[in-house]
Amino acid sequence: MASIDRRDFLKLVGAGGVGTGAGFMLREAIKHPVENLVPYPVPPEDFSPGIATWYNTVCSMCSAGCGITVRTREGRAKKIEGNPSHPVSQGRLCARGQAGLQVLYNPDRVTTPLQQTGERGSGDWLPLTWTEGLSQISGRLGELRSSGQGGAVCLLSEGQRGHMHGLFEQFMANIGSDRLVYYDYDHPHPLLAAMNRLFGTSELPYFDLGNTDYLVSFGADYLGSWLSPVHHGLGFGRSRQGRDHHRGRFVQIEPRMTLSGAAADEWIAAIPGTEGIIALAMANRIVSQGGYQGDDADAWAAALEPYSADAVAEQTGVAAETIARVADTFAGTGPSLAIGGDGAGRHSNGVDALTAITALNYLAGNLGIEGGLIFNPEPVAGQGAAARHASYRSMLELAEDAREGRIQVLIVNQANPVFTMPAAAGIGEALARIPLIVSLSSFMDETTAMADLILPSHTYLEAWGDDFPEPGVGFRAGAISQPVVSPLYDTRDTGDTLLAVAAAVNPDGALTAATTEEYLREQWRAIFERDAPTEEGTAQAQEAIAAETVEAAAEVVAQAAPEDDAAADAPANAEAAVAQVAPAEGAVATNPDPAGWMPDAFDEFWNSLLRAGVWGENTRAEQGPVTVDASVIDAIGVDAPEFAGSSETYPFILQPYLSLNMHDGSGANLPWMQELPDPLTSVVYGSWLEINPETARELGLRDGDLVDVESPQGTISVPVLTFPAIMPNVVAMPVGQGHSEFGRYASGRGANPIEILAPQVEPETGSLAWNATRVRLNPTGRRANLVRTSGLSRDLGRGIIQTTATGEAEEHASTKLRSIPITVEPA
Amino acid sequence: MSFIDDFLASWREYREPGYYDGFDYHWTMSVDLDRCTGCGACITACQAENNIPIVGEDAIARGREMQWIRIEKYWEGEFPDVKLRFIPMLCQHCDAAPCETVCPVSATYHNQDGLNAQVYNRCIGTRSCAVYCPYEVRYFNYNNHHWDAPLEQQLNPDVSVREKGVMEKCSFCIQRIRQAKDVAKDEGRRVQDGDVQPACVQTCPTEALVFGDQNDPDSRVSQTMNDERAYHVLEELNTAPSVVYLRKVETDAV
Amino acid sequence: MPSDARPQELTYADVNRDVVRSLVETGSKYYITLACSIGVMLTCFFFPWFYQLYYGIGAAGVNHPSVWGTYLASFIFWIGLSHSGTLLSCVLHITNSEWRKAMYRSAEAMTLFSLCVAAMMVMVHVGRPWFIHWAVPYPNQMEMWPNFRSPLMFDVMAITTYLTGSTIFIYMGSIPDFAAVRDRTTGWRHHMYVVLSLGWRGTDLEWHRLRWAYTFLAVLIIPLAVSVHSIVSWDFALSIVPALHQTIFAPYFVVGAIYSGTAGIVTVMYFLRKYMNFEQYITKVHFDNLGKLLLVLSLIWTYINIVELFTGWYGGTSGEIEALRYRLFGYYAPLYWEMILFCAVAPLLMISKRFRTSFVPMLILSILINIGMYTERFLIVGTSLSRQYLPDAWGLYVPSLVELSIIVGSVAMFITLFLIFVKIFPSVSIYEVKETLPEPEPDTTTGEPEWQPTH
Amino acid sequence: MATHALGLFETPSEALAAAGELKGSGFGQPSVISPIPLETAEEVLGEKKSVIKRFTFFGALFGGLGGFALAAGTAVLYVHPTGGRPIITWPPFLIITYEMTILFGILATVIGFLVSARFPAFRDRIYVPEAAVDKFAVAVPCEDRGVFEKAEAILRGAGAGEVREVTE
Repeated sequence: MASIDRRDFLKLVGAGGVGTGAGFMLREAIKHPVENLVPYPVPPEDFSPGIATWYNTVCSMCSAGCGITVRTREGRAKKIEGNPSHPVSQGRLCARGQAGLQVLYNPDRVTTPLQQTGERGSGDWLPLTWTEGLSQISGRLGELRSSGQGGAVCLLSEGQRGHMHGLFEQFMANIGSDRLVYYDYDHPHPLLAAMNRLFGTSELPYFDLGNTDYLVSFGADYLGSWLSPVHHGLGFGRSRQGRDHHRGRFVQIEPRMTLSGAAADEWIAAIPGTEGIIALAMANRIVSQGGYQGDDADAWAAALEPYSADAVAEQTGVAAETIARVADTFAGTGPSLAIGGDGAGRHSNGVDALTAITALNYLAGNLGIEGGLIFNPEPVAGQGAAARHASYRSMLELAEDAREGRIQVLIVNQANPVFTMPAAAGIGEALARIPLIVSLSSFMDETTAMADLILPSHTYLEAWGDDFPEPGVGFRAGAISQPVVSPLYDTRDTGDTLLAVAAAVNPDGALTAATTEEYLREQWRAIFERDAPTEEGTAQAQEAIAAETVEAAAEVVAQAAPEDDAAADAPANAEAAVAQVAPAEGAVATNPDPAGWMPDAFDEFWNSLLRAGVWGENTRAEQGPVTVDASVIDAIGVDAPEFAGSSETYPFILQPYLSLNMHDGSGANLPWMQELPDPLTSVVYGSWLEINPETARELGLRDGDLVDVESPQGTISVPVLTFPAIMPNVVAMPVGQGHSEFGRYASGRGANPIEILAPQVEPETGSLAWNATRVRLNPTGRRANLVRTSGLSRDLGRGIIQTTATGEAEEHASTKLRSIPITVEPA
Repeated sequence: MSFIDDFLASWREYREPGYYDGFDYHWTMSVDLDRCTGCGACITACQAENNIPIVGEDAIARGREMQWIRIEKYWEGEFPDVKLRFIPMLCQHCDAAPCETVCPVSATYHNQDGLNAQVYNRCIGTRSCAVYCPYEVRYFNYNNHHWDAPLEQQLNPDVSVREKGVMEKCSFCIQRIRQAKDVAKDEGRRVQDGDVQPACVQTCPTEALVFGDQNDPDSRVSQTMNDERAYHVLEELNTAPSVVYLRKVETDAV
Repeated sequence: MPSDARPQELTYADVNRDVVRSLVETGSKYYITLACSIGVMLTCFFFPWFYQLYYGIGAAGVNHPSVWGTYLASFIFWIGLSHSGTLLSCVLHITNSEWRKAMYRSAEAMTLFSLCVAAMMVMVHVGRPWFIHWAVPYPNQMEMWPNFRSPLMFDVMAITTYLTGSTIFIYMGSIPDFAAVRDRTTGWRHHMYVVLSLGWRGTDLEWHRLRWAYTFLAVLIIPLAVSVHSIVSWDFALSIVPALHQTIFAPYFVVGAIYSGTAGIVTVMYFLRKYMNFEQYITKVHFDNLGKLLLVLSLIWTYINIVELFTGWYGGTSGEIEALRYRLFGYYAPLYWEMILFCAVAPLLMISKRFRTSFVPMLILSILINIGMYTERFLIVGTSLSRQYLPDAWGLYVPSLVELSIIVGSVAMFITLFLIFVKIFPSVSIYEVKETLPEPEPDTTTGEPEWQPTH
Repeated sequence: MATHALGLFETPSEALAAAGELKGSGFGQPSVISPIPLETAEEVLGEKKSVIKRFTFFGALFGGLGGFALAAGTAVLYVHPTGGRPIITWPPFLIITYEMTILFGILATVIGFLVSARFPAFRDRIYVPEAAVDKFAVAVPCEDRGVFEKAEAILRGAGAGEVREVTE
């Protein structure tokens, strides 16, 4: 054994120390975070570990009302799929629907009732118990009601449908107020007005894209954000390639290419606001060429006389030949379909334009036929909801009432007008005058941030509800929305909150249900009893009812997709869907004493309804011959659009469009939506201003240059992005970003174009003409971080996306896909 | 000399270039470009199903997006005669995959279902597979990813969460395939057409994506492969992809 | 003493004295330099690397299309630098070049240490270096073996072999010198050299065996060295990335490697000569010859570059053209033209003998060449990967601070290793230098040895 | 314990001449200890045969076969189809084979060198440190004193500056 002296010892200790230190650092550098595996000593009753449970419910990420199926594992929601039995979604879902899970599991939810202790907007929140919170609001409402000022209570909510609308109405009746206001930025007021004017109906029609042969869309981004994108997508796919040797063709007329424009076979750039004029020119062509042979053809010809293709060519920016060609094809192809959407409807001439566009369907004989425009029957529940939808003008009235002190209490439910209304409306300042603002929202959005009291609601995956989709699918259909997980936080079902408040304020009122679930059951019992077979109680009858529900769902699917391959399998699909949700049965059968339980027929119906998630009536609306009133025909015409701001000072027309990801901004707090590249620009996490490349070159702007977009009403800063498919005098910007509140993912990101919109309204409906603001661009000389996921979006002749022309199948037969033998003789 | 015979027999077997004729299943996807609208539902569906992390704005700005399926877009022409075409790009599960041969540790290989499998635990992060992949559909974990609580409660327990230094890519939702195979095995049958769909296929609103077994001549995907519009992206590279694209139909005058 | 011819007064004993002096006499300058280089190595290499281990490869600038970055460029660079040493030494040994003898030891050391640094770069490059051993074929509990079809596995095998071969080659050539040094030293050094010299005496039998073994090794190592850089090139060329998938890549890399390695030798020679007092050993002859070699190599390298451009352009596929366009005129175009200037244009100066025999200009040129060659490697990695088949997936790769720091740190690591080497290995071969001296004349004896025999 | 006569010479030619003379005078095999390899030693002391080349050859052969066996064997042991290649893929495996050939060739050469030159040898052997500098020593085994003197005479006659008696 060698002797070690002190020096050696110290050296060794030093070396060892350094080595250990380095090793420790290395170890620290590469180690995994510790995670604990939590066993289930007492397994919960309502699920089996390792087995997925599926619950059917309804998506509420937008107003389309898709049926969804949520996969849960160990009591947690894992994945959302479309409900295959639901007629709207038919097993499909859009990106926003998929991201619903991040609404549920959003880190920025309001987790408990809160009271504002500082000034409004100061963000000093004091957590409360529900008892305290409810007693605060009930106390105030009780005071108002007893003093006969119940009418000073306003409930401002996102749009409600079905029996939830009924609940809201009854709640307001209980309080003694008529101020129930629904506010959605994109509520289709102009389209409803146009439908009403032409056909006297107050329902949105069903556009049967799946069976149409020729679709002309005037600014309707039917695949992106317009009405029911998933269902339109289904129709689009089936029309395109779902039918044997029979491919539907799509035309899009709009100033800036939307997702639907990109999908279209032909994209026609038109000057903003002139879509209706183009439609009239098409109508003129159809009538003058004898394409319309109705009794009132002369009236039409007279009304359309000023709108010849040649006359409007310059005004609309669309060549007369193009208009004539599209019109001829439209009239000569059957069934064809003309739809007009937000792009055309959000102008000063919006209702006139949509009337003109919808009238094309009348002239081409597309009403009530497959592949055309089908009228929807009145929904089973929720009548009158449409009347509650506030337009921009009625919101201004509300604001005025608030300023005048006519509103004492404002209850806000998920609506966010502070974000989705122009600054010019002054809504924020008006709301600030209201003495008490109570928010039922799940998130701290801009409007909720102004509240005095927050009574947070469940998200839709924790809550009860039901839905009768609008636009419907041509027949009556509905779906139940049920909780798929137990509530994450100390939040409440909106309905439960309202019921509790109503009970406290007016114990003798008509609202007697204790919970939303109970309320819904009672409402559905009415539907059941209307439809139920007479003899009840026998096992056979129960089975029949259950089977009937399934069958109805199956028929619904079959009907919605009559020509698709999948249609034949639809009943099987529906059955499979029910089979799939079978494990959920344990979760919904809540009878405490199974042995002594004799389910009545309604229980059976209710259970199978929950399982299938969908209910339908296999009936179409009775469709007599449709006539258009002579006065309507006489009055038909579209004025030139009016824009706020002069074209000299403000050379560009701003087109704020609903973002596919964020919609009207309600999706901005979902990280998946922030991270989903915008389809047309590949931008993530931000706002941008689309501008024609040629215009950008003239202005000396490059991608990412920050410009101030100045309208007569204000200025926002946003980076420029050249966009090849936009008219030179138009700039476009997505709505959705620019939140000042709304959680970590949304706040302080991008800019909100709604902010600078001029208060330009469509005169008939009073809805905001959001495409009618002119702006100018002031380069700031600064650059902004424009994050995109794409490189070069030109394929340089590499044939990455190959195309073929219809009717050239023989030519391509030779290049048919070979099963490539693996000829890589080694390496 | 049975030993020599055995030797020669196995030698011949191991010298067989394809080695794929005997796939149990040959999972294949077809993408109808005439139906695809580029809406991106597949991207989010995939992100939800496969625990794909939220990488954040900074990471994407540095080119580190993490989406197993992405929509590539290509403009054609200039205003006003301009077209925008989309193509979903995901792992092509090539039968002659360049990425497989380059991995020094066999972290990626071809499995008996014709899938290009990625074994996360085996990966040492040389990233050469991503270089060799001409479709650029392999994504690397540049760092550990974090889910703000309670977002992690959404994570799919059937799919592992990948750590830093590991390559990942589309698996055709192998966890779903596995489950379908288990069910089929319990029932003593083969997996039938329609039994299994990856998340992207399931959600696609326009039904542009079709998934199935190429070995089954009656499956929908086999039929689409016989469509005259079928082609492979970068066919000239002879990677024998398992993703088939159907040409977009474009008519000039409507 | 700058003169062409070796001074006549240099004797065998002088050689021993000078070399031993270089080993045992250590000035404070040496320690300061060593401390600095160790300091730089720790702060610029290990600290950022540990950070990267903690954070993940994301600490580097690599991204989606360009998943490879400067680490791999550094890897090729160091492998390339390793090429001249042993390879040149072997070739010159076999062709019996006299001028090789004074410089080959340090050239081989360069090989060895740049290989070590290259191996470290692999560790830095991979995402999970704690599992790097999975790339080594050894029986394991997982019953998993590496994939021998992978070009990266070729790398593992080739570099292991090359490292082993180079180590053995430099060691075997040093055995007689260890023996010579053994007799002059005391203390721990003596014990070390006793072991290292294996009991070498210098008998005719031992010399004979050494010569044979050495020659065999040289013969084996030449093709090995060629294969090593060919294989490194195949990491790229066996991919189907446009501008990387090139048949010419293997010779291109080999030539490039020898080129940068030779330039590296010039650099090292300069510093050895200047700071280790080997003026009498490393002379203008060496710089002249190395200069000629460099000139030839630069011409071949330029030629291959032109061929690469031409074939790429002539091929005319969109992928190749775009890759070329990006390299020549894209984001990194300034670097490309810098490379051309440093590696193709500047070396033409060496046509002049006066230039070749001027030490400082040669030093500067040699450093420029290596900067240019590093740029070449960077461009290969950094520009090709960002321009592949799908334009929508194109991107831009910019190295991060961590990467730049690690590049600096790796140079410091090389210097550190080299500084340690010069104090352990006789950095000029004693016996081979003696071979070049005239045989001792009877009247030039040095008399009694000044050392004490140790056994 | 053999005694050796060891003469120190200034020049290699003297030393070689002495060695030649010793060899010619019936002494045992003389060995020349020199600071540099002497090309002409073999001419004087007779040709030497080395076994190193056999080591190299068989080492390389082993490496080559082993290399291929390693690549092919492990591929077969755990079948992992990649890239549509056969399981036993010739060309890449040949590269492995090539590298292993060289690796084992080198290793065997080293072993051959060590064996044939009888290294490592840490016991005391005939050695003069001067021979590592600039002296050339000739050593020849001597059974007894008489033989030593005879050898010494020859050595001195050939020009040895110094003759030592060393034992091994």
